[in-house]
Amino acid sequence: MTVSNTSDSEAMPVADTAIVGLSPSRLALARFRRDKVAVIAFFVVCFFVFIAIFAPVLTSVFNLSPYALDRQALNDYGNPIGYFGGISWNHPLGVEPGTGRDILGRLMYGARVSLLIGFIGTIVTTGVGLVLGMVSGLRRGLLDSVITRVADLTLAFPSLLLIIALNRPLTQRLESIGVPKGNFARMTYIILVLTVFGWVYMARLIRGQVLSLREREFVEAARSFGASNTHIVFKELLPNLWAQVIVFATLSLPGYVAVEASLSFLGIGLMAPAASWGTMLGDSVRYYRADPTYLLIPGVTLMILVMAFNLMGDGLRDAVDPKSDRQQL
Amino acid sequence: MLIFIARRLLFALALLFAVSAFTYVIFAALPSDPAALTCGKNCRPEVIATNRVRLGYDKPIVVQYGQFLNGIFKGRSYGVSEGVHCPAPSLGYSFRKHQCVTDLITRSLPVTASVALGAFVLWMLIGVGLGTMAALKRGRWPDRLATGFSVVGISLPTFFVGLLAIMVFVIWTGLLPFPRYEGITSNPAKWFMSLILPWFTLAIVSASSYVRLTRNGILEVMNEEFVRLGLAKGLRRRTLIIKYVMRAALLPIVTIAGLDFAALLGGAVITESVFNLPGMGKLSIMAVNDSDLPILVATTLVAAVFIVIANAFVDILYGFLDPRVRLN
Amino acid sequence: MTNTTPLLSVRDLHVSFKTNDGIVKAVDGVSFDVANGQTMGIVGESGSGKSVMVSAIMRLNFGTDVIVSGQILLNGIDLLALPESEMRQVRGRDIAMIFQDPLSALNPFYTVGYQVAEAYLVHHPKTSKAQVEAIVLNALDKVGIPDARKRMKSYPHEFSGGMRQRIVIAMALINQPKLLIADEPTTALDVTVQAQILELIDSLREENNSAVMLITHDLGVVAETIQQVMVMYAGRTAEYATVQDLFDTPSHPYTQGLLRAVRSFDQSTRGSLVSISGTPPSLINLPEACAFRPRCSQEMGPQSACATQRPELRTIGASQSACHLSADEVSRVQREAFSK
Amino acid sequence: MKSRKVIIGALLVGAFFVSACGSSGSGGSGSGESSGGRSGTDEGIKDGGTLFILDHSTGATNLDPQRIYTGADLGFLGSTITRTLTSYTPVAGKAGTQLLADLATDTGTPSEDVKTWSFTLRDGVTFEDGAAIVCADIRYGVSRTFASEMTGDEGPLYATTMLAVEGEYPGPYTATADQQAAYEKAVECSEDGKTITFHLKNPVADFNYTVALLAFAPVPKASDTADKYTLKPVSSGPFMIKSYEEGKELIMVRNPNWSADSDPVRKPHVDEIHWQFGLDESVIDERMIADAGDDQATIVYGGLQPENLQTVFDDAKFADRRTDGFDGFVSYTMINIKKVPCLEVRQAFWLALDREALRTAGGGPFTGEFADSFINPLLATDYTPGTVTEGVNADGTPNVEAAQAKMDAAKEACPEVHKHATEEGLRFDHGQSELWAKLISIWIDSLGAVGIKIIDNAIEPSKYYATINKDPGDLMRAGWAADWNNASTVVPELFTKEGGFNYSQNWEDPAYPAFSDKVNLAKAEVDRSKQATLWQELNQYVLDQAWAVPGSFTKAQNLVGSRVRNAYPWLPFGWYNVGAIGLAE
Repeated sequence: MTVSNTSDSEAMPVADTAIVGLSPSRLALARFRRDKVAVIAFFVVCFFVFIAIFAPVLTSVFNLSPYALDRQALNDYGNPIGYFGGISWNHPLGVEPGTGRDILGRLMYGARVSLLIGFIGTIVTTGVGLVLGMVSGLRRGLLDSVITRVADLTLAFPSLLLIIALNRPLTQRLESIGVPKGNFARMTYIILVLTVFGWVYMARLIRGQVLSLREREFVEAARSFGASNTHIVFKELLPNLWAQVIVFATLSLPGYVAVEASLSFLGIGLMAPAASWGTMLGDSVRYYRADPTYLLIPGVTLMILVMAFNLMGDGLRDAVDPKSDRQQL
Repeated sequence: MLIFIARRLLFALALLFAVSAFTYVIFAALPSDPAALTCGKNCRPEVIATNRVRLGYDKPIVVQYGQFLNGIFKGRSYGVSEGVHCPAPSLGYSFRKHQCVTDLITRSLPVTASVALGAFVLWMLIGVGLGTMAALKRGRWPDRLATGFSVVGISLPTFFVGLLAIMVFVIWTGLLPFPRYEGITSNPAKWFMSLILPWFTLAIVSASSYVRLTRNGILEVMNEEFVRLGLAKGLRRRTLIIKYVMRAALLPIVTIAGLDFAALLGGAVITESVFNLPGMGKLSIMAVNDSDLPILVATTLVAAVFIVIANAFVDILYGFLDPRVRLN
Repeated sequence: MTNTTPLLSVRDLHVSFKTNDGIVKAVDGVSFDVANGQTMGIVGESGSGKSVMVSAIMRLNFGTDVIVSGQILLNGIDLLALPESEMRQVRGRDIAMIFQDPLSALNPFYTVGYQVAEAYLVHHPKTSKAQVEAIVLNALDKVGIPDARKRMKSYPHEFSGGMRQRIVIAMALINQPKLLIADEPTTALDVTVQAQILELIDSLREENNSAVMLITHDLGVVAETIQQVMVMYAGRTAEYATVQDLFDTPSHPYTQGLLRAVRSFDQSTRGSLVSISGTPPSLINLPEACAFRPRCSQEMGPQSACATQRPELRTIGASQSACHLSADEVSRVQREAFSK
Repeated sequence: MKSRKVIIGALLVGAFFVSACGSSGSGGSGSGESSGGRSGTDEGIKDGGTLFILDHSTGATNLDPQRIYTGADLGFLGSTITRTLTSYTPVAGKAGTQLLADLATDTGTPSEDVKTWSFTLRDGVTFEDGAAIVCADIRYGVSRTFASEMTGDEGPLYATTMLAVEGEYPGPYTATADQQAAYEKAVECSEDGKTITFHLKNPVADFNYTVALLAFAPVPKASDTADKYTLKPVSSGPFMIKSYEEGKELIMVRNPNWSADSDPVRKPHVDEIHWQFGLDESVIDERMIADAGDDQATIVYGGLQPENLQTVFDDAKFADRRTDGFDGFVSYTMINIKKVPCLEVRQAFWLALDREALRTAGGGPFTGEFADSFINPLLATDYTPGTVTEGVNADGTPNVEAAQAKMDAAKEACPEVHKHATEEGLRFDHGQSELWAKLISIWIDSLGAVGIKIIDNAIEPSKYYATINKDPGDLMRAGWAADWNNASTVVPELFTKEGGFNYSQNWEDPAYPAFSDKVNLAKAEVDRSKQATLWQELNQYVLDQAWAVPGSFTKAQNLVGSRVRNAYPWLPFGWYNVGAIGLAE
């Protein structure tokens, strides 16, 4: 039986005492650093963030414009000349069939879209979920039951279906109330629906935490000293929640990146000429026989980024919450 | 227990009502003018006006919703002249598809159910199997393999897996025929062949998270004091794993799986798109492209019904399976 | 040491875990004996290796990352050398165990009657249903479960903590084991219930003539029922003595610290709890030195034996102690400690 | 030639048209026409077997004759289940555009003033249930096109514009007795039910071509299920519908009540036709290229994907199975004259647009040849090469210098329009599609080179017309094909105010009245060759005014299974004569 020792209540404290004296965040950091996979994943994420931020610079330095047509790279049928989708010195990852636009350049610009949606979506969703979860947990009573019921209702809807179905009318509605037309409105829509369907999970997590924390001595104590709610939230609760919030956010971010790609694949994400990985994948589907490289490159890139986020999130979770499985013996 | 069930069902019913009203209102309120959407290049105001009346969009939303509900229970006629009648339960009529929405759904549902059922069986086998193996061999190569699979699987978007599968198994190697859905009644062998790829595609992606769930669940239960006590009693390892660990670890997993399965019944949108399966998801996508509101309302509603029912079912099931819930 | 032939004899037991940080020596060369009918106490702070050690005796912690060496002789048979199938026969029949938290020790999915019966059936597989029921009833009666016939069909969550611990005890004693290991059996219980449970254990011990190993971090709780005590610190034996000697003339500074904590708790009002300063050491890469040195009340120079050598267990006064202090120094310290 | 139209500014009708004629271009290297080799002949043909049709779309656009309006459907359903008074000759080449009597005994008898046309029905023509087809069935069928809720987005409107019905007629479902009587006065049936007479508002010299449209097909009133009729229309042809499941399959079997003696047009060979829907386009191509099993007896509704053209046309082994030819469409860009009332800007647009890049993005020369007219060369009588704006490159590449010169001139001549084009930008309406997502950047780039700003307005296909009818932009993409062998179904339809598909608002142009008068003259001209000359002059007039800019004469490519025979491109419809296809051993 391997069950064994891990259950032993004394095994863990022992491991912990090794780095005793460090603050919880330093402690977590130290643990994170030891996790090789997570560190590599972290650097991969940094790499993508770097590329996304400096895409305009990088593409112009290396002459990889994502928009410039290159008729020379195409044959009379509009297919890329050369092997593997026209991989060449000028186009390190080949060109888009039909237009000859550079795929590497488009990937770089696409990283901006993916990461932007990922980050903003995560921040907004986490923020909304955090606030509603705290309100729900602290206030209880009517407000709590309203929030809980709305959460139930939200979860009863088939989210992907609704996201797809409401895409056009809601995007138009957004445009009509003054959100800049085009891709800005589309991105706003995606973030909006991701929030509408995503806040519940965060809110439930936080509500549960708050409910248990509020019974704990330090909160009780603070309350008995007459501490205000604000004080309790910022001084007593948040410091005890941040770790879980960050882990949750990191683990939900890759989900948003993948959702953006899936929506674009279904024709609901961004529209060209803006390059997004999802639109590239959606376009490449038609060429999956004639030019499989064109499908594989954005697909694999997307996979690497999502995987890096997941692994980084796992590492982070293990670091802040060593009781999770990987740290156990 | 009876009270518990009754309360749960009542709640489900209320939720269903809220969901249906909400769905209806969202769709009825949002687009600028559903009647204008029915209009082709010969669009004239009279045509739009006629169509508005035909579709019933000239009435207040509450009335429309009332008619909709009425249609579900009593059937309903659509159109002004020579209207068409859809018997109960009528979920509407699609003037784009020229069919009662209920018929469209009863035709799509078996397809989706076929996809969902096979994928479900596969993903439970793969997910729970690998997850259990990983937990039992924690830290050794089977564990690494399973966790590796799960990380990769979770990171792969469904559509990419599907496209890769077609590329590899159909186009490059020719191991499988071109996917084309065949009803199970008309040709079981073809039905099976046509669904292998969709099943695996869905299963791989879902199984990945079940590997984690199962592995973590089992490890957590293994650390429970009662498992140690069982061991200390002198129970066999196998007895212990099956009777103590699996029973406790799989209960929450089975219930999550029930919810996931129900959600899938509402339409495996992406998988059905990639493999061109005429199921609920594909129906919805087509309806989106056609701005076919009656279908969208109905598919959303049907999907929501599955989720709500599954939720209630799972809760009640939990009541039977977990003695701790019974008292509440 | 006692003169009777020991029931259990542990010799130079080592238990270590492999972790990401290095090897944790949770139990580091512990030896002791338990005689038939005797109650032995093992005392120490959290993290001192008590629980790991008793788990090792039951071989409950034989995972891949655990290294166990030494000897655990039960009636002269080395448990560590037994194949798993035979070890399984030992568990629950020869050695039984009571856990710290009765709330989580019972399987929530089965009735208590079923679980108690299971403990019996594992080792008596061919017993008839009616017989088992009678035995279970009897066992539950004995531990003081009222209305046992009806209550055996209830689930664990329907019982209070104390009742649950009684059920665990019933389970442990149903096969009349020669050795009962009680791992902090009262920690999770109300103070009022604690004494009852300890009394129950003791009376059942007498009835079965079993030996009991009582693990606790609280010296005060056990004073009445225990004959022999082993104090553990950082996986090693700090002091080994009879209860009387330990209380009267503690020879290890750590034991003295513990005792001071107990007494001050008894006497003083709330809030002025005296404890030993500092925290238990990391068990990773422990130096070849006295593990207690950083917290020791005695100033020991960096050149002293304390800083360079691991203290061996030796007789000091009435007890055995692992301390570099000489007997004289010990008695001086004893006087200082208890004259205040 | 021809028939049919569809319009799509590369949109609306889905993948086939998008890929086959989505871009523009002219001249260029072009590809040799390919008529299908052996598959176009009847070599080794044997009666019997099942013909398969693979289709990407999830169902038939329409099966209701009164609602059918695309060439392929008209030809396909006309050759299989729906007979009309007149039909086209079932042969390859130009002879295929010859009119034949079908349900009627001859190709019709006009009155002196060609305002009245009579047709007498053949003996022995029946529906699938054996009931004889009588005048009332045709009259009822035609009346259905008046029901606007039925034809709102679909069928051709010639019946409603040409027939001399007094007062409003809302179609058979809601008409009052008086309205119905008025209609039945315009469409008259003889006592014996054998002769049908159409009374027209204006003279129509070739009305007998009009009735070849399926909108003039018979429908038995008793079987009419209104909106649902499109799911199972009653057959009058050699095949009938056995089952239809959208998203899956439509199965046609032979109609036992059809007799070959009564039908001089149709010569069926196969027993069944299985039309399979919802297949992935790439998969369809893949199967056709592989040519295994049933796929040898298969044709494709749609055409080859551009990315597979190279495979098929670079390899001689496909010579007997592939076709490449013009599909009768002309693609063009309509310019909103109300918003761009400045000839120089319009010409600059023409000069600057990189049609070569657009064509490449759409699949290269196979997508078509750069057009110099709105009248397709297949309309041989009416087509003559047009004179395009000076400086427009024949190879489709932009002439930036000339365009810039025009823009400079525009700055002088019409500064406001110049400002509108360069500062506010021209809003370009087109259907949303993956291909257009690519093409639009070519527009933006090439027009941006001369300072014309393009505002991309991708409209979701289902709302396309609702949107542009309400709020037309500055530019719009479309494609058009004649409804029959007369440019009267092109020039007036596209460029007169009354036309069915005029989005240029050119009646705002001072140059319009002269044009309009001449169109009326041409319409009334009974002498066909004089009429042709007038159409040519009018076409040139439009080119000179640059009300619209022609894109290309589009082409389509197809690949059929190796056992397929008689799959010749049928000129009037731009697809095969499906009902006549047979299979070789």
